[in-house]
Amino acid sequence: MVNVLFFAHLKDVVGKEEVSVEGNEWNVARLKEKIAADYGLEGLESVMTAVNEEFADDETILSEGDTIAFIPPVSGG
Amino acid sequence: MVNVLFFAHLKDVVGKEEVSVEGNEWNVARLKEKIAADYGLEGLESVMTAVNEEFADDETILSEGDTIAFIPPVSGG
Amino acid sequence: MSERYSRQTLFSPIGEEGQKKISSKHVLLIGAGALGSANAEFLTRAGIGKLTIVDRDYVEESNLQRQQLYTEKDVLEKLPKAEAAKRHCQDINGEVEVEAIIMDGTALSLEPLFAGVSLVIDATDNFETRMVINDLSQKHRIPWIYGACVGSVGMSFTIIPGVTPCLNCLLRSIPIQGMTCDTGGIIFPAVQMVVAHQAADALKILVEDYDAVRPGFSTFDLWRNQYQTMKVGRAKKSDCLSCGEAPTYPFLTLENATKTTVLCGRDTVQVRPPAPRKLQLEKLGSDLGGSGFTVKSNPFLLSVEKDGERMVIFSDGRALIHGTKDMVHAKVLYQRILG
Amino acid sequence: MSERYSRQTLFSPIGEEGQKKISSKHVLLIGAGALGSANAEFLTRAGIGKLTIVDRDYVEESNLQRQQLYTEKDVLEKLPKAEAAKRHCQDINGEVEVEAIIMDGTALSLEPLFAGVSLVIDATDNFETRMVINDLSQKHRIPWIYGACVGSVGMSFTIIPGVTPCLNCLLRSIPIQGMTCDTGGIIFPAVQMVVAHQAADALKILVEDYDAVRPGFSTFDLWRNQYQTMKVGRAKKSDCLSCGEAPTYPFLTLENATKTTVLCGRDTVQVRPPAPRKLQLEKLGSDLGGSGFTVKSNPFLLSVEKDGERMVIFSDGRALIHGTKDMVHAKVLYQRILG
Repeated sequence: MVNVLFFAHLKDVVGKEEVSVEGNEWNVARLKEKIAADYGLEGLESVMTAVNEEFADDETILSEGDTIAFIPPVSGG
Repeated sequence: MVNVLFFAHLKDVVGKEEVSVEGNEWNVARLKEKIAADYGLEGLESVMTAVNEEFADDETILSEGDTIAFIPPVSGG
Repeated sequence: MSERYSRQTLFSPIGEEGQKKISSKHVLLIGAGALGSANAEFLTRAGIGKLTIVDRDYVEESNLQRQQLYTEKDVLEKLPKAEAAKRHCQDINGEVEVEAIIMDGTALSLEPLFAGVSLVIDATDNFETRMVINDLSQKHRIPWIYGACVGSVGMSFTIIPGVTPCLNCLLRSIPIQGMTCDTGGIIFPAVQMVVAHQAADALKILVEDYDAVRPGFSTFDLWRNQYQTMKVGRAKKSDCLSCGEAPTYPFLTLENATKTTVLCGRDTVQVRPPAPRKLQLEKLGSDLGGSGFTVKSNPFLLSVEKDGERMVIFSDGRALIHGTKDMVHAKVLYQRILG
Repeated sequence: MSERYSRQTLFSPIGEEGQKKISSKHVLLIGAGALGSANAEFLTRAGIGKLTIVDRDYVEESNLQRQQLYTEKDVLEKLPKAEAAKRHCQDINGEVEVEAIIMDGTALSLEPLFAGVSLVIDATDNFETRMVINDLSQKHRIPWIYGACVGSVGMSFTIIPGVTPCLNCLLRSIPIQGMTCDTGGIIFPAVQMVVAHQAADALKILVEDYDAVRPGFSTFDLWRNQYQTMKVGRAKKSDCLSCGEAPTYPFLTLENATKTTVLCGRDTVQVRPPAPRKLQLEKLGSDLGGSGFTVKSNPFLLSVEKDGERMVIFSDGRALIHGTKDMVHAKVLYQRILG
């Protein structure tokens, strides 16, 4: 299992800040697809991903117990 | 062993942000005494303590692997 | 609501309903220094109904580096900060009622101001006044938001009577001999970061979204790149004298206040802390020496001088402020150095 | 150094030496909205040698809720933001040289301004301009500090050429269809929190304390009480076209810029994004409807209207802005909605 943290408005869409899901040995892209389908999250392809507080890309492989944060970039100023 | 995090100027006095020291089953007061002696830290009695990001007082008992943060309160404004 | 607040009402946790609440509320802001001026600007721009600003000081050149609102003209006119803040706030938003009160905040002088306010924001520069605010907040059941900063460090904590622990639960006693802005310096971003935390929680309280209030004590250091929010649920003490089951509000009594006396026949004010302190004079002397004070010492006292102001500090925390008969000014100088 | 900066020089990582460096440096600030006005105020109070402020917009009533410096008088006079910011900065600190440039920042117009500056601070409201800044920063080896906010959310990241990854490494492409301040609103504390991060890193770079620069990408949400700093060491790509081994600076080419054309014989400007986008018109329509726009739609386009301004948006990202021949104004309206 891995922990997924939802930042900003993603937290509201999912209805909670953190979920624990299957994902060991998956890559980030696969996790994003699964999460998008399960929680009806749109636009995850342009959301930044941190694995254990380090930048990760779609090819990053996850391990048991990892914490994955999805962080949507914003453009206002 | 427990991890000790030094906030603000304590980090400079100790020379690093984090140290790993003996402390399993100690209380916070005993850890403070030991740290004060080892690193020449003064005034630890009025420093706030968080154990695993939760408020702790001098009597709180530590466990193997705990992270203890020492946070000096400031008064400016 | 007017176009003025459109971007704030677009933010869905506020909305038009929230804006109506904000415009009907009264906030008491204690202090108009760095945290105070920035909070005053925020509340004014946000469209608070009424803002009361209390401060005992006037605008000086050394304030301009970190205190919003104030200009060179305020320094030339030596305007009291509360009055200067009020004038600038009214240029920004004429719809807001701003009341400026120029006075030293004590248990006695602050208590009447708690009547009818929705929220108190702390922008003081010392723990003594904060402990008074903490007791008044519990006694009158009004939330308050602690904020403080020195150097690149800052912290904030929101106290809601009956819900969260209070500052007395967390600190137990007034911490001794910390750094102040006059001894450790201060950078503007540390001020802004504290105000960001205070302002966000102020908005939540004003729109009555209590579930969103930050559930912990946040600390950061912007130079050393540290940030932590400490959960505080366990800190609440049922025997706390400020918020426990049998509160006595200890900081509202005269014996817990700093005393000032004009010494008879001399141009000197004596400042005496509530209880004797045990100052480490050697450390204090070297800190102050490093902060631009001229320091002379012997084993019993420190004599420190800066910008023509001279003060003698004894190890029990007592001090003589020379060259003045103004008790408030003497207390300002004392707390700037000793917190 | 004068008394003005005494609390900043007391902060030992700055000191008198650091203050001399600050007063000899030139910062380019791109944007004078919420992040821009607050950064301008900070740099002015800190005693920067020279500050160049670039902005294309003028002060409106809806800005006052979150944009420092500006007053009701600036709104009545419809002052350009860069000019209004300059005037207020000079009331705060007459020692600072402030240059106001009223223009739309593009690859072509911004490049000459990079000559001789020590640091560029991002206070824009769209990713297209940020990607231009990112390429110019790499080409001219000048650090820049990204900052952005919407609602209660904000983020900041400091890019140092040759040391850190660049924004192109992190984002790969311009993110599509995010919330903007005009669709999701914005609260003042989110602005202040971003500026606190930008300002602290700006001071570090100005005093050349590069080791202290925040080593990651910080994100926060002040309403949902979230904070994280993501380490970015692994993000640096050797094949990045902006900062890699064979850079082409793709965002400096005309094909990667948004195009505007006045439609012949009509009071309408067409805005065309660099590459066709795939907008989800239905979602966009409902977001904009929730944000106070009047929305009409069919499967091919959205027609949206607010405050007398009407725009037709096609699913490929193209838009027609009606009622104007001003290409910069049209681009402002477009980017306010589509980022």
